[in-house]
Amino acid sequence: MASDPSSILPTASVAPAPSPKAESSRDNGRPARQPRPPKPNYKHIYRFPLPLSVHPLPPLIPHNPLSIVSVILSYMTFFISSPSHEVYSAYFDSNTSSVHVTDEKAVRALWEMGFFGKGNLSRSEPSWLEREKKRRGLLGGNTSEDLTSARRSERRGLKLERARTERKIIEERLKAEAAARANGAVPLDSSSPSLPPSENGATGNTTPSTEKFSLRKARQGKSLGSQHSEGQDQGYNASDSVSETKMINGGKTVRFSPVVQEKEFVSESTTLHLPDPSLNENDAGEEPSLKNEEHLQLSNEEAFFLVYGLGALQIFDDKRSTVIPAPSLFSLLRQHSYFPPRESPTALELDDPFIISYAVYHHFRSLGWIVRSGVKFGVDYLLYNRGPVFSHAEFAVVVIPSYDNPYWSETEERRDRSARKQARSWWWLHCVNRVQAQVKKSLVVCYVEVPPPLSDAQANAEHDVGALLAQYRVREISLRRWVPNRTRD
Amino acid sequence: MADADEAAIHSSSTPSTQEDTDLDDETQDFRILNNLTFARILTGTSLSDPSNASLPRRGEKDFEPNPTLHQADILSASRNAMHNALAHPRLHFPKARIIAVYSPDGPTPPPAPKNPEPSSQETGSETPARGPKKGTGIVIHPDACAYVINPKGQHFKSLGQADSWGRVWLLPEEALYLLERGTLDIRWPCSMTGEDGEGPSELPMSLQAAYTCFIGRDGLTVERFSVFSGLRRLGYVVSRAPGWYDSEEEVTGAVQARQWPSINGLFGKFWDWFYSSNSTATGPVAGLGIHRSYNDIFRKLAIIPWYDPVTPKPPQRTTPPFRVVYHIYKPSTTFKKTAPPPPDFRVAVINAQTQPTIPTLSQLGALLESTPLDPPRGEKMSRLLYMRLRHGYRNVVLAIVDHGVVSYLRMGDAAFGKERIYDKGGLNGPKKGGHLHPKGNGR
Amino acid sequence: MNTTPTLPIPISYISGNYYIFSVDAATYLRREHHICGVLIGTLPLIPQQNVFLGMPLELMPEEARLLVEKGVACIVDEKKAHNDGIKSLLEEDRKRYIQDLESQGLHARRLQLQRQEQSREEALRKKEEKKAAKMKKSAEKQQQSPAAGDVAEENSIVDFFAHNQQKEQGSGSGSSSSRPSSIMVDEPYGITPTTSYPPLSEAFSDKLLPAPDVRSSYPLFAHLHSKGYFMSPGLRFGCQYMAYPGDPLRFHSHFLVSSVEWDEEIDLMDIVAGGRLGTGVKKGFLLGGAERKAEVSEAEGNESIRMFSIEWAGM
Amino acid sequence: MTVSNAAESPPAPSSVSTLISSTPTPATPYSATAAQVLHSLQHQHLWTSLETHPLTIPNSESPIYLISGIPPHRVYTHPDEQLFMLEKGLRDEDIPPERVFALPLAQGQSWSLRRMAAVFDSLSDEDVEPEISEEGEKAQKLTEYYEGRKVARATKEWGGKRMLLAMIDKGMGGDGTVVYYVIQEGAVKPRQN
Repeated sequence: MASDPSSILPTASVAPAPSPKAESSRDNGRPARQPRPPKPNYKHIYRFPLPLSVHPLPPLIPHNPLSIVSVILSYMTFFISSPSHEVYSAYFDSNTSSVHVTDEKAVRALWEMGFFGKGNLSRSEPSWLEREKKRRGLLGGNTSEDLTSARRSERRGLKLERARTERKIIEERLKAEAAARANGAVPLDSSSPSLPPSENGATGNTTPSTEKFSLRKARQGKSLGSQHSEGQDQGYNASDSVSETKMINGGKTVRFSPVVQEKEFVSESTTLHLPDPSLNENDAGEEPSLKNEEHLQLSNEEAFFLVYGLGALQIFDDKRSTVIPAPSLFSLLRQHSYFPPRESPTALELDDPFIISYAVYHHFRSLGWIVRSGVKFGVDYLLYNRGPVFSHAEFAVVVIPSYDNPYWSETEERRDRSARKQARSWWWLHCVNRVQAQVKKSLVVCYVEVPPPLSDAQANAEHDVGALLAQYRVREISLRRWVPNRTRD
Repeated sequence: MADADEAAIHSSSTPSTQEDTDLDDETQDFRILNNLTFARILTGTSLSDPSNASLPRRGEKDFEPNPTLHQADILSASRNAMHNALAHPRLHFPKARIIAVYSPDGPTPPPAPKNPEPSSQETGSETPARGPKKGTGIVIHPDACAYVINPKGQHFKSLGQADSWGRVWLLPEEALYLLERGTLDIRWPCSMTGEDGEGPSELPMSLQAAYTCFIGRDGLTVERFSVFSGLRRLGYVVSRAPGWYDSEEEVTGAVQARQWPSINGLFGKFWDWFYSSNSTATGPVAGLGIHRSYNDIFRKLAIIPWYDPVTPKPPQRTTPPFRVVYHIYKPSTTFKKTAPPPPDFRVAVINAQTQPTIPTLSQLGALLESTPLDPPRGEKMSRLLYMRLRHGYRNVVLAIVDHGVVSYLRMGDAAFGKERIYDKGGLNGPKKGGHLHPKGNGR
Repeated sequence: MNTTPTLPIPISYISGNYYIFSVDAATYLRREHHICGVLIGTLPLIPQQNVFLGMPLELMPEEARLLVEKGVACIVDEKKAHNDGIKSLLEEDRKRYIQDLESQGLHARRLQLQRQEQSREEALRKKEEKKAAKMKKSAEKQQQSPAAGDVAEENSIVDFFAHNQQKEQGSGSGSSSSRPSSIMVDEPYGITPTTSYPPLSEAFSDKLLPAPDVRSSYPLFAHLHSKGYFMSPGLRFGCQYMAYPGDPLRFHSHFLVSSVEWDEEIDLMDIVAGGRLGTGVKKGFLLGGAERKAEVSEAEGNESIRMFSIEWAGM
Repeated sequence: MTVSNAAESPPAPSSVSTLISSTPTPATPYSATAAQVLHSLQHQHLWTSLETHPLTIPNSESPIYLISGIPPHRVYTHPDEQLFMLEKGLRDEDIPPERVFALPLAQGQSWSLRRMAAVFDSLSDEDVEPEISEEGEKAQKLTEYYEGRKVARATKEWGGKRMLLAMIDKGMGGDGTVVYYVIQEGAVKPRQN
């Protein structure tokens, strides 16, 4: 896609090969090369590295008195009418412990200026609405899904053909061998062919378990089974199964509307009604209104960075009524870095996953990296130089807390705790390193030193986020497989 | 787009990076050896480079067993080839036979036939103490446990230590390695077999006996031996590093000229001070004022402390097994036993069974700090950001051994904090370092 | 090669690890018990590479334990066996053994001389052919003629071993009769034997050790092995074991195996990374372990194994 | 310096938030996780007939959920099943998509082998008798296929019980990405394409 990232030295003068808008293919994970769509000018669209505006001073040229005047003038203008500073809005959804941006302008701005967030229904840039329009034939041309699926089935066809050929060869060989045996031509090989292991390794042991809760399990299994078949018909009555599951569990039941293609809403009052997008296409005009199911989801680190680091975002609370101040947001996100979230803000710890991960996120952002989630490759972060539309991520980061400070090994209990928290197995490390090698990324282990508990004075200043973060320290270890065969000269 | 990464997974059915494919990763078909001619083997033309054309690439294996005789035959042939290769005896040419003697009590002077009672302080029969041994006339490593009577050939250029009687003393790993490769004929000493006389008996030591006697001796674990022999086989010179003994206080090989904090470090501290204002307490860290450039913003954002491998600090104590135990020299490096050059690689050996978890930062940090500063240097490095980061400022190789399978990982102290990529050619604003930007700033 | 060694096979315990030194035993365990171990030694044939390795064979404690439980092998304290054995070796046994080695060395020497003779002739013949070919088409000569080292193509090492083994089975005369009289036999080759038995006696009764301690992953290991899988250490590949549907000499592995205990906390990211790694190399990621049932006391052999195969869904 | 807010009024709730808050009972982290995955399956992956099934798992105070639905195309075909289909001249597209179960989990959620086994134990083992709506030759092929499948299901030749594991990326930079893995009981040989 882009030129080899390992050899690019990013410079403003070198225009990177823009990657095709691969987002269009999210459905089956294959970048679709559409028949030459006009290339967006990525360099222009993504020209701002952060969602902040800058106002450079005009160049001061010593031997040109006029330049001094222009510098002074530029100061003056700021005093007279200061440039506006955009602050975008988002809110914190406590049910999912995540920050959502729904305002279209904010979505675009945060994505385009620094690649913040991700469309919750897209692989990266939010594009659900456009895709959905295409899918419904509201926009002209073949959808990329059509193209990809055609190509996909062609490719599969080839692979299947190969599988069939292999199978044929084996069968013919067996026949020939049998014939030869019948003729006594080929003496039987003395070594016995090893038998293929049985496929269902665990079958012997997976007979219905006799655990204590198995009775309930069995009934539930049945209930699932029955829903199973009911679900096949369009008009099944969901309320039946609701009451059934309720009965089984006795506790609270949450039920989401079964969304069938044809707006099959259950009339039960407690069932929520999802707006059916297809009905919202009120008129066949050029711009049919289609409800956007997608929002931009910010990772909690991104959200806090935008609020606390840049001041470019304000985050409303769950009720969407008040803006959460940065220190409270910090505590809130720390509580929510556990699953399920910790109820009380007093239960905060110095190694809350959020502090650790935020320190790393802020660190790399402050150096100019675009930092995004690495979940697809089994790591915590991916580091992009300039951004995902320009090149692959070169570095994949795993974050490990470190309890170097003597405090953490003072008592047996603390020693055990720190040992547990920082323990990672060799096989895990090799596993993630191998995954990165498969996708040509370099693995970086980022250790974060956890400070000892704060002194009283410091604790009083708990809301000083900066003072707290300054207690942590990051250290990156780049890691790669060493192959002695290749370093001999 | 992020999808570019996604696509990489789909296409990863083709071998991706070179680094990811290694012939010795998988069991190879020993039938390949059948194609090597006998003459070639006996003439000693060896497969010094396993990646050369004489060994076919892998990929001829089947996905699963099927009931054909064809498959069974191939497997059977492979097993036979394997058996044959394993059963090949270790032969010693009568005229080029190199004989050594096992010396279970460590270095000893030669028997003096004229004087049947060697003075007791010279025999070295007292409990071997660390440090140079007197009495042998020369400083022989106290762990040496076999001596070669007639040392000749290439190997002794980088192995063993000669004493003043012309014998070459071998450390257990050296002795075992030479025996295993069929180079050395080690004998049980007469003192053990009960034969008359001194020195070598007629009885050769078997491979099994050599493992029994040498593995577990003076810190030589089988994991360490596997690393030693694996690298020797590829032509590396491997020598013990000061961290060999668990008990010993490590002599840091990293004594170096005092390093001044880098300009960047000072500069960074200055900025830290300059910007450590109330703005970091509640944010925004970037400040509320007018931003003159993105670089200004990024500089203000730098509030997370990071480890700078260049600033000097007191050496920490390394903890076994996270200790350099071998110095490694490439085949191309000129190596002199008496004056070894600085090693090309430093290796710590870890048994994944007894140390199942990766090092903590303090373990790894101490290990890295026991190595000398090795910052990215050279034209290519200065040009290529990613290469610099991958190289790092200090580095060490960990050899993790899982039941005989060695896996090497190179760890580098990357110091991302030293590379401000916002300053190196983003899309925005005025920049320094104009050589990177032929067109200058675009205003 | 299809011989069955005397059972139980001694497994050498040396400084915390388990080894097989007898080639016959290694071949037998692989063929009959699907135990592969890991070859860790240098192959004297081709000592300068790591692709093909030689004896000894290091066994995982799991493998050693499995073999002991099956009654196929026993664990021998090799240090003790050697210490005692060498010191108590009788002079006549020693002498007989040395004589034996000498005659083997002599035989090897003869064989080798014979070989050299053959290849000399071969080389001469080839040379003639080459000359002829050269005259015909000088343009192609560089590519056509193989290096002189490749001459005795058919004299593969397998031949050599075959001869060698015949002799080792005791009849030195059979092969010597075919020996061309022109070859002068001088000194015998020296031999470094692979095992110490003989000359040491295989009476191990007072040197036996209990079955090895194994990791908590043993039940899963044993279960997969019992289902016909060949298992090998997997750390280098990012897992605990690799599971092969047949002999790894012939088959690619099917699974990257990771064992967890019944109530051990599983980090879901491990599943993500393992599944991704496996799919990238067309293997499954297999997570499993022994089920712990409260009611049933942990009766030996009655443990049930639960395991799950994981692949990336591609969506 | 003036600060101008792009949206003076609070932002509108997202579709996912609306979905979660409109359930009759207060949402739990587990139900919210399920809702998130359900929403992704419906709108990103275009599954239909989605349902959720509460499930009690060992050592857990609140129930978790399974989701089931019908994907637009087949999610998984066992290698041997594929060969069987090939012999019958059937392709993935020829077989009507069937209900698939998905297990929604959140990164950081406590998980164990015991829980995994419990979830699998709750799944029904029975084969669903499918109705064949096609006619003629294709109906014949499908009948053969379903028969073959019935046999294979009994012997577990084409794998055991299976479901999708859907993990939401949370914590450590988690941006809500849902990653999907096919998870099957037993040692099921990997797909080769």
